[in-house]
Amino acid sequence: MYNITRSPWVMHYDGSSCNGCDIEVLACLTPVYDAERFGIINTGDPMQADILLVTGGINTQNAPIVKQLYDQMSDPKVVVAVGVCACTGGVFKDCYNILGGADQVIPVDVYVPGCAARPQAIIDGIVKGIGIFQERLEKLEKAEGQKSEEKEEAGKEE
Amino acid sequence: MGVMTFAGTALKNLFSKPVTTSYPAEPAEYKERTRGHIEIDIDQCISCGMCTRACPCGTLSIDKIKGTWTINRFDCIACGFCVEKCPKKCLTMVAGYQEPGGEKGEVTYTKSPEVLAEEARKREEMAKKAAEAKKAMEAKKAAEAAAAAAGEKKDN
Amino acid sequence: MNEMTIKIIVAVCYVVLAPILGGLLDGIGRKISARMQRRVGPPILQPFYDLGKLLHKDPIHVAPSQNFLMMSYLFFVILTGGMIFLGMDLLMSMFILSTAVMFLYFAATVTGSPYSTIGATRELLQMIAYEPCVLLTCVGFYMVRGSFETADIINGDISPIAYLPGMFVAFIFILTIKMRKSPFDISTSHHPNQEIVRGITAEIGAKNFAVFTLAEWYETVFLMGMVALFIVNKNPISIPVAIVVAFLVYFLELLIDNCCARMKADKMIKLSWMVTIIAAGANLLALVYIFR
Amino acid sequence: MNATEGKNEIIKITPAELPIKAMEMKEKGLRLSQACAAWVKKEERLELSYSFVDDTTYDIFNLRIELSDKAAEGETVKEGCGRDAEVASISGIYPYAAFYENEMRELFGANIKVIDPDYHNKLYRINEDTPFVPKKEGEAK
Amino acid sequence: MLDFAVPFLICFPFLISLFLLFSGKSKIGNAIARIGAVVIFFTSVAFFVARGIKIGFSVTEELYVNTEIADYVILGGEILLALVVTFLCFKYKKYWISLLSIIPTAAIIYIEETAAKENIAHIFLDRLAMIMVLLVGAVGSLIIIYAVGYMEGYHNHHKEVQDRRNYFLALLFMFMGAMFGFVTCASLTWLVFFWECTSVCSFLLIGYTRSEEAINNSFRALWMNLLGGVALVAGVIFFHSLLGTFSAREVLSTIQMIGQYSNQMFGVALYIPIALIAFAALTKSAQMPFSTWLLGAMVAPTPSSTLLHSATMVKAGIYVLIRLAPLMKGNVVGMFIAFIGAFTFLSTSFMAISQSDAKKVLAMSTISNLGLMVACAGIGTPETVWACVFLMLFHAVSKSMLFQVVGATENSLHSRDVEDFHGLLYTLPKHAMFLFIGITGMFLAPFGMLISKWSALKGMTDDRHALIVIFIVFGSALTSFYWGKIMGKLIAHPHKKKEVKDVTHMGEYVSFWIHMITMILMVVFFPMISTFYVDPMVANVEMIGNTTGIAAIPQSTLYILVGMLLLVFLIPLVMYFSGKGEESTQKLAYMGGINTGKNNGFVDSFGEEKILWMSNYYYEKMLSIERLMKPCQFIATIILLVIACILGGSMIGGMLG
Amino acid sequence: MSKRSVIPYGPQHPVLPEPIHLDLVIEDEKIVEAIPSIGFIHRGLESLTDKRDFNQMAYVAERICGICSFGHGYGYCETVEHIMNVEVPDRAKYLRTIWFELSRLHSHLLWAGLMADAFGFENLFYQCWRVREKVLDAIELTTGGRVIFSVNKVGGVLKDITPEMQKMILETLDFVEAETKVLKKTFMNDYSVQSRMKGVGVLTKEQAKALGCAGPFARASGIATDMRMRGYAAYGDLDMEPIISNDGDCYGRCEVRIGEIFQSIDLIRQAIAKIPDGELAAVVKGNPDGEYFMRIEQPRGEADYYVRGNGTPNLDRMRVRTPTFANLAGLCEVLKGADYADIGILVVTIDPCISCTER
Ligand code: SF4
Ligand code: SF4
Ligand code: SF4
Ligand code: SF4
Ligand code: SF4
Ligand code: SF4
Ligand code: SF4
Ligand code: SF4
Repeated sequence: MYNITRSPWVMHYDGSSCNGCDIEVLACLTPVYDAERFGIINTGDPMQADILLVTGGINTQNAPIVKQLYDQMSDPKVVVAVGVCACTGGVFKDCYNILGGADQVIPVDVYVPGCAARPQAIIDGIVKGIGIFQERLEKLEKAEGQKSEEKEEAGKEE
Repeated sequence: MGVMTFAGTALKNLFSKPVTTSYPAEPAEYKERTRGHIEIDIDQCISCGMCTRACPCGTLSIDKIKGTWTINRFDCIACGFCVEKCPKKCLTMVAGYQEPGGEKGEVTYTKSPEVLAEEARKREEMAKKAAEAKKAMEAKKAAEAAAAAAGEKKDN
Repeated sequence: MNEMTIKIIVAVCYVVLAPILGGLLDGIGRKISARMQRRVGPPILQPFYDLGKLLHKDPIHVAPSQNFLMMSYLFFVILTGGMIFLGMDLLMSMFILSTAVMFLYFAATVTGSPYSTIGATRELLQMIAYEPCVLLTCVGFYMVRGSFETADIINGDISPIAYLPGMFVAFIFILTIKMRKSPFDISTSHHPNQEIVRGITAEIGAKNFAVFTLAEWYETVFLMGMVALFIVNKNPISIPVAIVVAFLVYFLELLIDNCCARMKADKMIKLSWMVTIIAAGANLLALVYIFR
Repeated sequence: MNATEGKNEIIKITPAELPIKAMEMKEKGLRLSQACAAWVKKEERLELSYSFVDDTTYDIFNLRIELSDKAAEGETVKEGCGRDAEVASISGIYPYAAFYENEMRELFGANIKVIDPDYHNKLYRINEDTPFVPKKEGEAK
Repeated sequence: MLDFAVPFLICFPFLISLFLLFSGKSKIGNAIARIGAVVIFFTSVAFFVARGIKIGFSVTEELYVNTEIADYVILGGEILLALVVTFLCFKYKKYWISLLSIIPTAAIIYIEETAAKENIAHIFLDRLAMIMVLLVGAVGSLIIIYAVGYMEGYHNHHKEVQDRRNYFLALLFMFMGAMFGFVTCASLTWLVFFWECTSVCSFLLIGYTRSEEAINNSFRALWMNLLGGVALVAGVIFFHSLLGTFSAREVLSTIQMIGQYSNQMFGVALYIPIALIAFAALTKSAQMPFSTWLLGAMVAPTPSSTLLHSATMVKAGIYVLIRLAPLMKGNVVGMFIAFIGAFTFLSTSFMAISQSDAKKVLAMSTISNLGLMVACAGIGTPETVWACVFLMLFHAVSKSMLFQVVGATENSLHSRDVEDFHGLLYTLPKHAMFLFIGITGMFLAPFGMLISKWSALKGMTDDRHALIVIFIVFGSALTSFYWGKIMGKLIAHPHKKKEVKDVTHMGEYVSFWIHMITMILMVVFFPMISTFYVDPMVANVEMIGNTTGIAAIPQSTLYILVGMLLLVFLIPLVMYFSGKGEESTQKLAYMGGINTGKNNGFVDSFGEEKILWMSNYYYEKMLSIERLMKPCQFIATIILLVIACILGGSMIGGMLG
Repeated sequence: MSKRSVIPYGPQHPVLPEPIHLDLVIEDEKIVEAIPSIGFIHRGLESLTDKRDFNQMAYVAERICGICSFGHGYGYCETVEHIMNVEVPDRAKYLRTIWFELSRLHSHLLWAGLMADAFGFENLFYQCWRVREKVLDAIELTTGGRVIFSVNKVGGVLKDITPEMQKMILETLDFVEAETKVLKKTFMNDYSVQSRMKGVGVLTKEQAKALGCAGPFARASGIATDMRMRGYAAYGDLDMEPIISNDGDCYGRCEVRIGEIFQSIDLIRQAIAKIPDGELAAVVKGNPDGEYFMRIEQPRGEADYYVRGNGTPNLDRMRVRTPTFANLAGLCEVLKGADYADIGILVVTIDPCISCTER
């Protein structure tokens, strides 16, 4: 099985966070934490992203956006919810315009708690996510292998 | 105005040591005051509920009877208000953040059996006392009633 | 061994080795950049990890024709480099390179999506900026050696750079555009935060992006080949010298990348045309009227 | 050194007076620093406040419009000061007031007319109507 | 048989044209025009092939030495043209223009009548003439076939224009006749006649709609072309006075004389008629500063612009310049002509960027490509002339196709704005394909324009024309931009799915297909065409006198080039078919997460759906024709004045010294 | 047809630190029209007053924005203190000032980095953020949080800055000052940087006035307004002058903010030198009843706070008007006629705080 864990490209979407977590996500990339050591690249484009980092909770306006961005990513993909807002809604969960954490609209694989989540925590979260990323790939390839086998068999029968 | 004014700095940087910390190979260092997560010395807790009421997120819950104190760490903003409010000072803010995880479960702390037993005993005692008091009260009432009835009878 | 077999061997070597070299250059570049930014940076093999991952992801597209357009793009970039390393016609290979770029352009515009279309248009603007210089460079080589064929160009007595210093300067300048480095990475960016998202590659993901990356590696190698062409002459010592110069140029590009803000398209065209006219044009005029 | 605390006044006006007062403020060269609404629970009153500030003296004057269907004891509701009274937009006088006004209308249901640009209650695009103000009938306590 | 082909080709179109003129509004005009066009098509092709087989391409023939009657007809024609022009000029109160017609006509008649009769050939066939015959015949007749269908649609949409389509077709035929005459005649007096004839025909075609704009533009075209005519006549008279002959052959052989007498008065004087005739060619080929007439010609219905741009009118100028090329090689006249050509190439490429009207883009690109050809011819070395010939061939075919397709698209789409071509691949797929291939032919591999450009650059470098090289490289970068952005438009995902009814006739499609196949065949057989036809033509006796023929481009190079280029054609196809079975998941286009699920709409700031609209870049404020044309014309005029001064000065100097 | 493109910009867009959306109409690469849309981060946190008491609201208030979190917490607390007539101890006032300026320092460095990123100068971005990390260390040392301070409460502050910590802060300041001087050279003098900032997004003094701009955005257009001059917290005891520039373009705004970095360093030094001993917080009794309008100078400009209490722990209204809200109109103005390539720069140039704008 090919090892794809060394190149996780992340895309960050700011749901309705207070910025605290956003800047900590950015801080991960800066010289002191340098996430690129692990091959992490911050890309703005869902087409090229492997890991979706969501900060902040989900509200009525951004729910379809988060969903769309997630759908645009190519499989296998992983979602990491950063900060308690993205996990549960955090302090804001009782606000009228907050539906809850990111898991309200997309399946979340890793929750990173903290308000704001510390850069180390975010790196840990991504690293956890990478493991899932690899599992996903294996599952995907297995499924594909089966499919092509079926096809071959179907071809033989004909 | 200059062209490539940054070249000197960039070249200097190239030959100086990177400032990158080697986390996670080396564990992170935390400052003394760092607000990481809440720890509880559960046996000190008197289940008064001050913390649950103080928490701006509604993260905490207690169960007086079972002697539990529950926190959802994926909901806690580590503000420290509960720590400030706890009358017994049994809550502390500790450095080091909560590990990320795939599930956002709650953590429940239960008081040790001795303490529980002690509390239960106290409660029982209290209950007994209350019951006794009640009994006494009832007895008194009954006595009064009886007296009254007697009085009435007398009156009649 | 006859000439044909040598050629075939060279061709195979080029096709196999160029991406390895290109990927390594990319990896080293990223490392050096990181160090210039006081970071540790990714492992040197990182570009290969990225490529592997991209190839293993589920292929995606926005418009189905993107897939074959991207493959064609890759093929033509390989062809361009191949022609140069096989000693064929320099000018024609540059024309084919433009054709290759057009395929990339089509792959981006066919989606009709906003950012990739803007990026694609900017790619054309970049072409306006660098093409005169590239063509003039070819003409310069021709003037010096009397042939467009790279096989003849490397067979001179004196390195072409002796005659073409201006062209060399101009070529280095537009190299920044070709290699998509700051300050002229306007059609797409290796750094994420850009106003057109990923520009021409905005709708290109997974396998197609791997194809794009590969094409870029080939392109890097063949651009470095062009740089080397300025140095190489009959004397075999010139070959290591050329390689060193190519590395120095690559390093210079990295340094420029790390010391400049991204400029706007109009500024890019103005500057690169100015440099082309002043450096390359003057060089050409000098060749014509002084060294006749 | 310089503690220019400045004046901090609240001036009560009726909706009809608003444009004139706003003009006065503009003529005095004041800047509209904010406009906001508040729902006063006890009195069931909607209050609109427009704050005008002086950037050299750091004074602040707050124009206050009170809108309520419930009159104080012994009084009737003033003409044009009902809960749904129309309030003219001052976006013609202070163009940047439009954002505040759109917000007040969307979140508090203030009946502000002719805002330019008008986001038609879709500035924040929330699901609830006027979340800050209890619905008319129902649990308006 | 073969002997009569040329007179037939010249006279037959004139006859058809006369017939059409007198057939009024009757419907048989269409049929006659179609038949006539088919006849011309096959005659010209058959003539070309048959002559090649029977006599061999390399033979140069001089025919019709005694042509007294024909001479009188021509004379009559010349007077007739002058009368027509004068009449129209007076009708539209442009009196002074008539002078440009009357004076040269009078002058040439006077000289002709007073000069001693000489026995010279009047028709003259060589490789160049033959290939021109083929080009005019084949492309021209296809245009006419196309025109018959087109005018039908045109008049259905444009009720405001009076329907005089038979008159229109008549003019087209007349034009063709004149072109045949022009490329085959060997007598300079005939040349003058046919020249004036094309000028007047184009003038009448441009004025077809009789709208005010059309009339103004037509008169602009007229005076510019007549000015060229004046220069031509002056040049002819000058030659006659120097050499005492009207024979084009004689004139061409003065090449040696220039060499012999280069230091003498006579040698210097020879430059002057060359310059005058080259100047005439510049006007015909719409070079700066005379480019505006060709732009103005756009007001006419598409077939006429097609005819003007692709195969005929403007190519007449190039034809003359190719003939003159050996005389211009390496001297000051050639230098300046080449310079003007290169300058035109660059400046009009700039202007083409700002255009969104498809026909205007085509027009600007025509002028700019002509500039390249002029530059090549002006330099006059074998390589550049070779390039010039190929540029001309490829340009004629691709441009003719492009014009026709744009016209057909306009009829279906009711717009010819490039912005409306967005996603044409999805609304009118066939048109989009033809346009795409046509544009590819203009600047991309594998088509010949690219190889020609290659050769042109090589030739220019060989001859050390540094400035011109610089102009060309900049211009060619711009060319890629304006074509590229149109191609992008064609294939882009559409903004809105709209239903468009394709009203294109069978006949039009036939014409498109023939063009396309011709283009592809020309690429495939490029090396052969080059070796067997163009190389000898460039290098051998016919043109340059007795210089020994060397192939302009080495054969092996050519084969490699064409092989490479064909790959460009094949690879995408291979990729396309090999990639078909592959599984790939379709995703929505990226719009910051708010597209409405259809790739062409997004949620706007007010929460509504908004349609995405992508437009090309035009840089109108910077590069519009209005802004750039005047200064460019000014510069070009200065260049012309400079050369006039140099020649005049050296002339005077020669006379004094 | 139209030679103008109509395209969406954002809400997800790598140049934008936060989601906003612009409907753009562009011609070539010139912006003809830009209509902003907000609300992607609207949470409605002001409505939490119904569910949280006024003490808890202090923690909610600082999460209005994770960057000027301190300012928001402070602004809210001071407004409530005004209503309740609480006299805050002097030491608390000084501590608040120090933290406020530390937060401005980190915010401005962050902005400088984002600006560098917006004009595509990656290395400069990294260097700004590297320096900023030092400031964050100082903040974490004293408050325990990197971006969310949680040291304010109604009545005063929760934590003290010990003399050792003061020393550490002073060391940090020396480091920041030295490094910023180096960065300033590139920001202010580099050709490529200047070509992106000079003359871009010009807002004249009159325009800035007419559009009600605030903060550095207004100061860069020559309006000398700085709420710190009102003398809240300990600012009344410290020496400062508003920093202004008359360019009115991106360059001017950059100049102002970089100037303010040095100004903050100076203010912290003054405060540390003058800090008195004393209590950290006053005792607060009862519930707020009344209303007050209060204005402070956030890193991004003037922020307005309005609190209305009704005698219960739950407030009637807590309202924040943030600087970005005031600057939106100015942003729309500078976007018109700008180059498409400059959008990122222009958006960042107002130092937007969408999170606090939408709350
Ligand atoms: S978790 Fe805390 S810091 Fe992060 S976004 Fe939510 S409130 Fe802000
Ligand atoms: S606050 Fe005091 S009185 Fe109230 S429940 Fe807790 S311990 Fe008992
Ligand atoms: S730290 Fe704050 S959020 Fe966490 S439990 Fe305590 S009061 Fe609640
Ligand atoms: S406030 Fe302290 S004692 Fe009371 S329940 Fe909470 S932890 Fe236990
Ligand atoms: S397609 Fe039809 S309508 Fe159009 S020109 Fe031809 S015949 Fe006319
Ligand atoms: S679209 Fe073209 S053909 Fe149709 S009416 Fe307009 S101009 Fe005439
Ligand atoms: S004003 Fe802006 S920066 Fe300041 S706290 Fe609010 S959101 Fe943050
Ligand atoms: S502008 Fe406000 S929300 Fe945006 S990053 Fe800055 S502080 Fe955060």
